[in-house]
Amino acid sequence: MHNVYALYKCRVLRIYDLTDDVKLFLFRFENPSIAESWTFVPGQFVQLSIPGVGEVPISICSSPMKRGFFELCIKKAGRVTSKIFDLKPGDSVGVRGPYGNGFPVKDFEENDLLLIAAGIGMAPLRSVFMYALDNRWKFGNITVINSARYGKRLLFQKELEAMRDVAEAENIRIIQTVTRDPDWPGRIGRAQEHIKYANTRPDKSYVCVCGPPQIYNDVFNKLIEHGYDPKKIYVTLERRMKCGVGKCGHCIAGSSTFLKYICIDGPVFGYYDIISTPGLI
Amino acid sequence: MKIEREIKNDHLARIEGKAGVVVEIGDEIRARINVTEGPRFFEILTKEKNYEEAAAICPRICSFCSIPHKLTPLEAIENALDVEVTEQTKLLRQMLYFGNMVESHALHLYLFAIPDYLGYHDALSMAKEYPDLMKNGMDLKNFGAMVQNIIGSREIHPENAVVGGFGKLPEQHEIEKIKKMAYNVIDAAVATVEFFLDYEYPSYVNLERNHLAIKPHNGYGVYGDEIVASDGFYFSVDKYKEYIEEDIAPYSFAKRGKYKGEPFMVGALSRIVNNHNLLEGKAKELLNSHSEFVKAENSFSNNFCQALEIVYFIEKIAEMAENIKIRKEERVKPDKKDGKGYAVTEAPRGLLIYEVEIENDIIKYMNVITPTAMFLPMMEIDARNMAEGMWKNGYKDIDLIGKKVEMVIRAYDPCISCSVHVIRL
Amino acid sequence: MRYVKIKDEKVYEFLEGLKNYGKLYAPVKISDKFYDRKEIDDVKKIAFDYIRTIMPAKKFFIPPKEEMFEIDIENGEYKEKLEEVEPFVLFGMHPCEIVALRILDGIYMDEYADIYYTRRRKAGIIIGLSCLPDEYCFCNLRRTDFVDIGFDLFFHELPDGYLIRVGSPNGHKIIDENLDLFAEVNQQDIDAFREFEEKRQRMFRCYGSFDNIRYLLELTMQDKLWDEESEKCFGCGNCTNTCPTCRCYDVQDIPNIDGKTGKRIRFWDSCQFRSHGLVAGGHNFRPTKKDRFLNRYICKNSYFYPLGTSYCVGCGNCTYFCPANIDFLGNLLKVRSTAEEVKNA
Amino acid sequence: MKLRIGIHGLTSCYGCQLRMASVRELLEVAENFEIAYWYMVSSKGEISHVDIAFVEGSVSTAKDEEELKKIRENADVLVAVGSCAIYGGVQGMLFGKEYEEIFKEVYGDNKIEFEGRIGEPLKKYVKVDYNLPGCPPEEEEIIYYLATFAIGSYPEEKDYPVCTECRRKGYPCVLIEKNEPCLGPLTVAGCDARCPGYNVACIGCRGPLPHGIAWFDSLAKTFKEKGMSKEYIKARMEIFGKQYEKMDEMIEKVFEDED
Repeated sequence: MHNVYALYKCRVLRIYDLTDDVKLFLFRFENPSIAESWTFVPGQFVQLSIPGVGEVPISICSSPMKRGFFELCIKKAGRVTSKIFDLKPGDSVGVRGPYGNGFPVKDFEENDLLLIAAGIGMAPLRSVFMYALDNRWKFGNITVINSARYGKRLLFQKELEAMRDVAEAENIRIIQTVTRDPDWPGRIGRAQEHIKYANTRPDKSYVCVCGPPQIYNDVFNKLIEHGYDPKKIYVTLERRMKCGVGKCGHCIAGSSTFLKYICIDGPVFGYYDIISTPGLI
Repeated sequence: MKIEREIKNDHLARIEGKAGVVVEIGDEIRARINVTEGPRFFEILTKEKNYEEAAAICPRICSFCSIPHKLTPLEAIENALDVEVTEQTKLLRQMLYFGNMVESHALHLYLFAIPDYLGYHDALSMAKEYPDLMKNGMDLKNFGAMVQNIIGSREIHPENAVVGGFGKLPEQHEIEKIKKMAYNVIDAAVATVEFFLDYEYPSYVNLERNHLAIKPHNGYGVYGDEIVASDGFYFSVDKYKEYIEEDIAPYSFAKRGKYKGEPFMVGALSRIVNNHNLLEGKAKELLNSHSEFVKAENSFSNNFCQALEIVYFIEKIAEMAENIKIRKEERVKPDKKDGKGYAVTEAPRGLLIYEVEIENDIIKYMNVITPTAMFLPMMEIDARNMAEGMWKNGYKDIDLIGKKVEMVIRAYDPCISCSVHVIRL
Repeated sequence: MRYVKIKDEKVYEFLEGLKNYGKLYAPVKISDKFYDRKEIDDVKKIAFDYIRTIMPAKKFFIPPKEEMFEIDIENGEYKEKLEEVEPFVLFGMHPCEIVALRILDGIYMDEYADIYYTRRRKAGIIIGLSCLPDEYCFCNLRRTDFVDIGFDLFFHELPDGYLIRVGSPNGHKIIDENLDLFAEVNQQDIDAFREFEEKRQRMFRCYGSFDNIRYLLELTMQDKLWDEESEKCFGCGNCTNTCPTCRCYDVQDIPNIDGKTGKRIRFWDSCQFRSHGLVAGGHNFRPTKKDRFLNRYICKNSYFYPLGTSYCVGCGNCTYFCPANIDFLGNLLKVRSTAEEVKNA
Repeated sequence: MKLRIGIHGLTSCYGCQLRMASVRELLEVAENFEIAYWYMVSSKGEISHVDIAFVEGSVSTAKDEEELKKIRENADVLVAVGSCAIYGGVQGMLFGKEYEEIFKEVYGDNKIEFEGRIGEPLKKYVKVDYNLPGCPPEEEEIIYYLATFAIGSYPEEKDYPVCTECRRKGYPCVLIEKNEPCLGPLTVAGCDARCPGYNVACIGCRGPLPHGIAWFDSLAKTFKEKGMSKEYIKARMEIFGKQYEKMDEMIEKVFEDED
């Protein structure tokens, strides 16, 4: 019988500094056949273990179209992630997954796509974005709103900035905005304040939102105000899952009529899931 | 006095608690032990507490002798409230106490004292070159710890011993385990005695002194009601204030004991001096064949006596474990709520006295007099004599003198944490 | 269903014989008030009249603490640690506990089956035993007072022995291999069985339907009741630890002092603990004691859809073993569902 | 790479150090660690730069404070070991009283040249990075702390009570069954509920739970319902909890109506 908690050894290929406390890690499964066959849906997560220290759930931030490797964007926030920061190329970690329900990217096809990220929320949305870029012909207009408190905290800021002009020609709009940085030369204000600048058509759009729990209500209100269809709004949530497969109970949220496991019912939820399930955000 | 040389050690290593030593060498030679361990006021901490809680606080006086600091107040409280515990409780408590003796002596000898004899800074480095010797020490220590774990719930701050008996009695198979282990470690105990046969005591510290010890209820035990002195005098524990008095030195948070106005000694040596005829078995044989190592006038003899006691207590534990058949019995609950009680026992370092007054289950007065406080002035005299003897005999190496002075202090096995709790004025 | 009868004088022989099928565990008295399931040496020590054990039967399948992996830190590897699982028999399982195990099965043996749980589950023989409720029991409201499946054998008390329902191939095997211990069920036994069941039904503290409690609970989450009740709570987790369906666990890597090896362990956790709702970076989804307190009410009263039953099986353990005397059923009744308390029960 | 560690005792019973000295692994597997100073065990070394300093005891003299500050300055990581270091220990019970009065009661009009004070936890004087609770700490936890440091990580501190371990062990509850004043519900876990396992009510020796989740008020209320007096409850809870923020206040609240 297979042990669902068994880990596969992955090697760190490269490490990039994204901000002062976020790094991007490029991994490859050591076993070549797993490396080639392993795939996922944007929005899914893996459980990453540092031997002797512990395990954490991390959402995948690369495109599933790129076979053989995957990227994780990790913020230094606790015991395990601190230790992940000490990793060097060539080091190995344990990985299992992917887990959870990703974004319904098949449903997104032939629609516009609006991605709204705050802070570390850009990590899972980048996977959706990269997937859409890899399948550009399947999607309509695309807007990415990337926000953070400070310019230096914007995830993938350089990557997004570099493609901005070319992207605009492809009907892809990149909006990067900060809330508390007087030195920032670009846009100022919270993510939702920039929804009006998106190139996406509210009646033909799917929206993905990810950020700290406190931003959601404001973003939802603004989206609905602009005419976006609540049925087509998705978010991806975070919990400290210990198992990833609906056993450990750490990600249970909700009320007595709508009890949800973030790990197996999510981490991607629709707008109506959120408003009928107290405690989800 | 003009001080020519000074030996100063602010923080003596390898003792329990914090103390320093200063030796001043001039026209005369002076020594003093600075007890810098902070005062903890246990007599006040236990006041206005229910006796059960008070008995749980007392062991925290000292980890090395937490069993004595549990069992002695228990006895004082039981005496105050006229609680007569069962024979089984008495036996198990003795076993528990003996287990502490073995562990405490083993720790003191192997971790603190023996590195001096072999010229090491610590047991860790000594262990590398004397692994067998160190193994003996650890085996003995572990045996003592095991007895305390089984009967007392743990080796430091045992919570299982309570007023009237025990929370939970040990299982018979655990007693069997103690017995088996006792026979396994007896050779290590004998080897410890033999270790000291290679060493002579420095004669500089020879000095006639009084030794105080308990007059045990039975055998070479730790429980009793009377205290005997090597001058032939004896008195009952409730008269302790008449014969043991204390003064305070400005350099010490510990008070300092005097017997009939003179410094005196307590501890393993004092017990052997006063009660040697009560020893039995291998310990008695070893004493008889090496009686020259028991020198009442030389405190270094204390280490040999500790080793001898380890042998005795292990044999005694084995014997008790052999005979005891655990039967289920409940704790004895006191009928009384008020009373005054005393208890004296022999802690590893010597006499330990507790006095309590209880009103309506609440401790109104508690007094603790610890062995280290009793022998502190004597230890100071010996330390001074050591320095003087060496200096006058031409040793000018201050470091060496310092080391020897430390050795004198360690020979006593002082327990500084204990020492800062003494007779209240 | 197959029914057989065992007479009182054969019961101990049967129990002794159960040891042939694995280690026998059954309820025994462990203190003045409490019972727990222990390995049985002397079958005469089994407590047939126990109502609840301090540790629920989940301990046999998800131990309070277990090692999952050995870790080779130097080489970055986790080696699966699977201890030998020997067959065992749990005698004396009440209906609520059997349902609880089925709920755990649904969680632990779904598409991501937990190997540690599954192996133990397969090694365990479950023998039920009928019971009479005390004032803490409300399995009738949860409709877990009678079980059709989830056991190998089920013993129903009769005046002179037990009526046994056979619930699985393993159950049949045990009966067949000990046929001389059993008798046919006769009319008198059927009457006695019916009488017992009627008597049992009359003894419950409450009657009525509890199915709507989850809606009512949601609608009254802002009530002052929850402030008052959570104020009493110690947050000690006794309710979840003694709950037969609470199965939250935590996982920890424990390195050895050599820094080269270690182990990954898991152990019972509780939503009543502060760290349960904590995420990296310090945000807590249940920051207050009240949040955590309510979470349990919500979780227990929600439905486990595969079985169509709430996660709470009405065993009353959380109330009985609450050191702060918080009455779980009492609080639910205050929410005023259509269940009614019999005042003079 | 060897970790340099220092072990130090301020005013205490030396039990935490004794417990550490009894950890066979620490003495035997010394290759991971280099002990820079440990007065209780070695006459070599003095307070110097270390990766991790373990400090037991409470600050009860001016000298304690001076030493502690020196240790802190020289240590990358400082671990408070045991109840004295974390909450002031049993001597911390005198918190709030006048040192001079207490001194006088025990020492009379005598003067001592060292400055003493009421025992206080380390955190009142220096930054403490981690707490290793216990009176004394358990061997398993000492090893766990050392081992996590050895692999370049740090320990996860427990934030659940002794009660939980008691249930995990399957011991009968002395609070429910015998109405004994067990402090298990508010005492930080780690001892595997040793005392309840011996039918002895927990006295709270490991100290109250961290992060403000030691509910003295709720427990006091339950004790009160069992017929215990305010004085008694307070006296018991303060043995190891006196310097827990708001302990007195929480107990007072429960008895407010009566006063």
